[in-house]
Amino acid sequence: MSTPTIRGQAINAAAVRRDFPVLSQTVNGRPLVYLDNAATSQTPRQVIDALVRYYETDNANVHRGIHALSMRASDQYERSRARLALFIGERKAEHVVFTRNATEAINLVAHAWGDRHVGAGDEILLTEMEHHSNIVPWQLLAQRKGARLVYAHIGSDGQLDLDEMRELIGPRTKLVAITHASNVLGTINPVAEIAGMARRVGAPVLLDAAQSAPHLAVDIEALGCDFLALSAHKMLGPTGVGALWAREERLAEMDPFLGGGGMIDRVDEQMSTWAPVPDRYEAGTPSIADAIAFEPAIEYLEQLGMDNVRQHEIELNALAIDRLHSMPGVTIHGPQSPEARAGVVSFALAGVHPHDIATILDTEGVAVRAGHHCAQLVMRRLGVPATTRASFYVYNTAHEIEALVEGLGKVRRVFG
Amino acid sequence: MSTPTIRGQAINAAAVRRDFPVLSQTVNGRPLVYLDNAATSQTPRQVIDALVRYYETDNANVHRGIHALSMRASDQYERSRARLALFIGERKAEHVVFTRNATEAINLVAHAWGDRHVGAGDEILLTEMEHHSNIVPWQLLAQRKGARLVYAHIGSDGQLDLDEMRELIGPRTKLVAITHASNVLGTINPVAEIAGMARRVGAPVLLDAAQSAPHLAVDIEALGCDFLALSAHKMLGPTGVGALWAREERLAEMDPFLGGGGMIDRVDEQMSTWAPVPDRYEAGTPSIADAIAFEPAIEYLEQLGMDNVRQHEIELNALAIDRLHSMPGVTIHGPQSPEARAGVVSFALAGVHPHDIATILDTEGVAVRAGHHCAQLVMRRLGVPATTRASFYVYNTAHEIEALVEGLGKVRRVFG
Amino acid sequence: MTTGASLEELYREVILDHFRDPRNKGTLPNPTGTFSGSNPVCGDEVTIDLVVEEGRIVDVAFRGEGCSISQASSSMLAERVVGMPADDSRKLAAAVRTMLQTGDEPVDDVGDLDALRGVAKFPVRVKCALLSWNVLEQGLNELAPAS
Amino acid sequence: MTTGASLEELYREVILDHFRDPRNKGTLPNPTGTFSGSNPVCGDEVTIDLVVEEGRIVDVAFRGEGCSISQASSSMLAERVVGMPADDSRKLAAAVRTMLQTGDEPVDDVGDLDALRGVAKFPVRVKCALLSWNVLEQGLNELAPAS
Ligand SMILES: Cc1ncc(COP(=O)(O)O)c(C=O)c1O
Ligand SMILES: Cc1ncc(COP(=O)(O)O)c(C=O)c1O
Repeated sequence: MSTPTIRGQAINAAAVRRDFPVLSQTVNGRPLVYLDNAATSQTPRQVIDALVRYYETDNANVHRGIHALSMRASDQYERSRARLALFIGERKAEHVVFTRNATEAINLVAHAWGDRHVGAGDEILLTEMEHHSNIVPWQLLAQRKGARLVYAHIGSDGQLDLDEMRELIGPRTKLVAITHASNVLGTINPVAEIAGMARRVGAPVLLDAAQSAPHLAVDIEALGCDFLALSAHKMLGPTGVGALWAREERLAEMDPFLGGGGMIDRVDEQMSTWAPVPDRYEAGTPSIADAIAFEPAIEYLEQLGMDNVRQHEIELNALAIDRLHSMPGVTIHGPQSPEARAGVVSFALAGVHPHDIATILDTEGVAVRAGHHCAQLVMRRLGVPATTRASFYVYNTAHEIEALVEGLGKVRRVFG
Repeated sequence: MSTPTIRGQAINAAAVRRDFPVLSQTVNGRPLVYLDNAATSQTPRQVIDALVRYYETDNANVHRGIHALSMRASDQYERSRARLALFIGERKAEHVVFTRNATEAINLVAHAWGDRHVGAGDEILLTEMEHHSNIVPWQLLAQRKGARLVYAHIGSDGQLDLDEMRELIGPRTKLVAITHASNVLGTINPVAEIAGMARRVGAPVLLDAAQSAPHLAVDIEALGCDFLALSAHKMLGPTGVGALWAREERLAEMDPFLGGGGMIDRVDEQMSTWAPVPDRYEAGTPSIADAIAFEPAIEYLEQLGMDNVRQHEIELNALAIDRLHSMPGVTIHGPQSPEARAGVVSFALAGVHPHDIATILDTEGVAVRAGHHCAQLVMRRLGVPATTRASFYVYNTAHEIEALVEGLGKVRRVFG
Repeated sequence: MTTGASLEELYREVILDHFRDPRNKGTLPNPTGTFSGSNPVCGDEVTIDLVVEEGRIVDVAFRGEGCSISQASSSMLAERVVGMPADDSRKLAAAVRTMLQTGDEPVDDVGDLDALRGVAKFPVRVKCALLSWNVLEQGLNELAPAS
Repeated sequence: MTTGASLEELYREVILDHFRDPRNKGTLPNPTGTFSGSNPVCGDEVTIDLVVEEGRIVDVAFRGEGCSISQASSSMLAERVVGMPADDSRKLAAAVRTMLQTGDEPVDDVGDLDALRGVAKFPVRVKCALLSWNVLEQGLNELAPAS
């Protein structure tokens, strides 16, 4: 194998890898090549250590306790919230609500904001490239309220058409819910422009940042969105915690959603009054350990620098696109430029179904995802039942892209 | 300090303690005495190890992946579900839905079942001893639907009155939602009898097992309930995961709740069709690591034996009640018999506010909870703003109850 | 994949052959019934046309979308069950299911279908191989209830 | 509690004295305004009656439910601000807040209230001590907007 070169100045992936115990294993006798980062990212030692530290020294329920452990747990929990807020450009920690994941954050908005503000005949504008998690909550809301979903189309270049967007956003538009980056095509959407259009009709913008917050610098002010959803498990953090950020004005116009301990002020038999945000939206015992262990994940990304993360992935994109294009029968879906996409490359190999590709790659230790990627509308737009997706992160290397390409050679041989 | 004796045959707490790293610390220079188990339990080495193992070897998104890590993660996730199902007497694993906590499980029923089956003028029967997590979801449902909440009262003995219950359950009763064990009074409710009454009017019973599943053998068939909610973090498991169990007939009459990835069959622009249970109710990436690490917690409890756990707590109850009664000015809330309660003892000390008690005990290393315990209706029934609560678990010892009593002596001296 | 399973066990020559050159693929002009199924997680879909006369499968055709395993399994099914009494094909389906789930050599003779046995070593692919058999059983239950 | 803080710093004699024997506890017959606040998490509640005339606090009474710290803080507040110009009591409230949050010796002289300084070492109890001061400020903002 010739040693492929990428500039590799942005991130020293070889050094980064040493922080990720999971990466040093072999799978089916071959070194694990983990290229399924858009599904979930791997976890650095620092995050695992934070979980262990929590359970070994500080485990206690938050907020309600006077004793030492409860105070320590509460302090760390709130510190993580503040860190996450700053990570996305928000100084007021209380505008960040911890959820289980991005999906729950979006459902929270659909209920707490949507049920109050969306009515019969209103429109919610989505795009065809949304993940099911940014479609189904709005379908359920639309069904409850008699509203309608309107979809912006994906062009043949894998991009949205801003002119179409401008036409679709009108007086009936009550909400615009779009992804920052597509989990299939990689496409990075022009959020600030779209938010500007939405602002002119007074419609808030919900940004699904599940695929962007892990991979590029996200700043709520520059983006101009009103709500933002993300998941820790896609950005080096643990499973079980995600977040909703909401602008102060929007928080003020939301009803409670999940009811229970911790979100109330006073409970009477028939009705209650509510605690201030963010507690109002965190009913019951939160994912305390996971939320606390999210902080070192954010810290890890900050230390790498989000611009470097982005640059590293552009380099991997460039190499992957180049190498895949050199193989006969490969079609790459989505924008062809490495800069136009997050670190996601979906492709087709003529005559071979993605599940067969994924199974054969797995025997070579290469983990990719095959399927509809929770984006059936994208599959229909592409005219395929499924795609094979390789997605990159800070620890991936040029060698691993070579391993992917070699694995595809084996696929070719089996199905030749 | 004279060595207190309890029979201590049920559980060897000294041996158990060695599995709990958190317990070997000192707080304010004194050995930690953790008596806040009703808020959250501590975590054995076995559970911490399972978390570490997951992140170091198997971390991947479940269900949707063909590669080795995803298969391993999926298998373990489903194995945990099956184990939990058996733990509560259910053989069909798919009747167990993983949630964040008991609170979310109850909210899930309030939306997915309640929105379809509860209408204007209908009644939901609760008890005054419910935790806010089993009150507020029903208030929000009642508000959406024009229904009414009806409350069974707590008698002066801290018990429900079955005759009153019989009167309150009538043709308008659409749901009975009760706690198995009170988190303040410790009261264990006669669920089977109440479920029998509810069955006669065709009303399903939701059982809040947050305080029972950790402490006594729970069997859905013997209890006769229709829904059951619990939290892992109260039963030696990690934070971030809980569960809803539902009877097959009830699952069949529930609508989807949270929408998103993993819970769909086919997604079209305006509407979708749903995956079978349990996936239908697990939108988005679940708390994978936490769910997987829940299994060794259940295994730990099974190995101790739930009857032994119960016996151990009865012994601690007996000792605590006895020693507290020997102190001047102490009132113990709830049933006075050690057998009539889960391992929870709430009390008042004349002339001293519970917060002052908790602060002073903390300086002695003794962690108790002071406040309304998310049960304001209980506080009002008791006529107090707050109580001090000591709650026990498998690792607590007779010595620790002595430490509590000594700490209360110090409280007396400060406020003497 | 269970460590130790090799690709050759999954992609037997006969499977690849059925995948490249599927038998009975298409539609039938006057089916007694048409039955469909899908695996929502992976998106495989299969539709089967059946002509059943007097408890016997007279003709079969299938179409659908899916990986080599689901396509080959459908093709092998179609080739095999034409002309079979419904009850026999039900027994065959049960034998194939057991074989796929256990990896054990089937008690009943399943002929060529034995080539699918290697799928058992790839648990995540078992449902691909099973899909058409589930659809067949569902169709027979409607058209020729077990005698 | 921060390790190293001792109970004596929290439960100063003057605090216990105000707790046992609260000053100005009760209601006023004709208050200019009545203001309430609570700490939902711990259940402490306080209600303050204020008589404000020409920018000066002429009379104060408080009532409520809570721990020794919140009761003593309310009592000390009531005793201290009677007769004070509203602006001065606002400054005092600010000084007490800073003292409670930092544990530093206050720049302005706060008199007896210095006894509350030890609360800063018990962060979870700070809100108990602050409650009545928040209610006072809120009341003054309504009755005697800052000049
Ligand atoms: C009786 C009871 N129900 C419900 C809950 C809520 O549990 P969680 O906060 O884990 O959702 C609790 C926990 O405090 C409880 O004690
Ligand atoms: C674009 C996008 N949105 C939302 C989600 C949902 O994230 P989660 O499953 O963590 O809720 C994903 C994850 O697959 C995603 O890629």
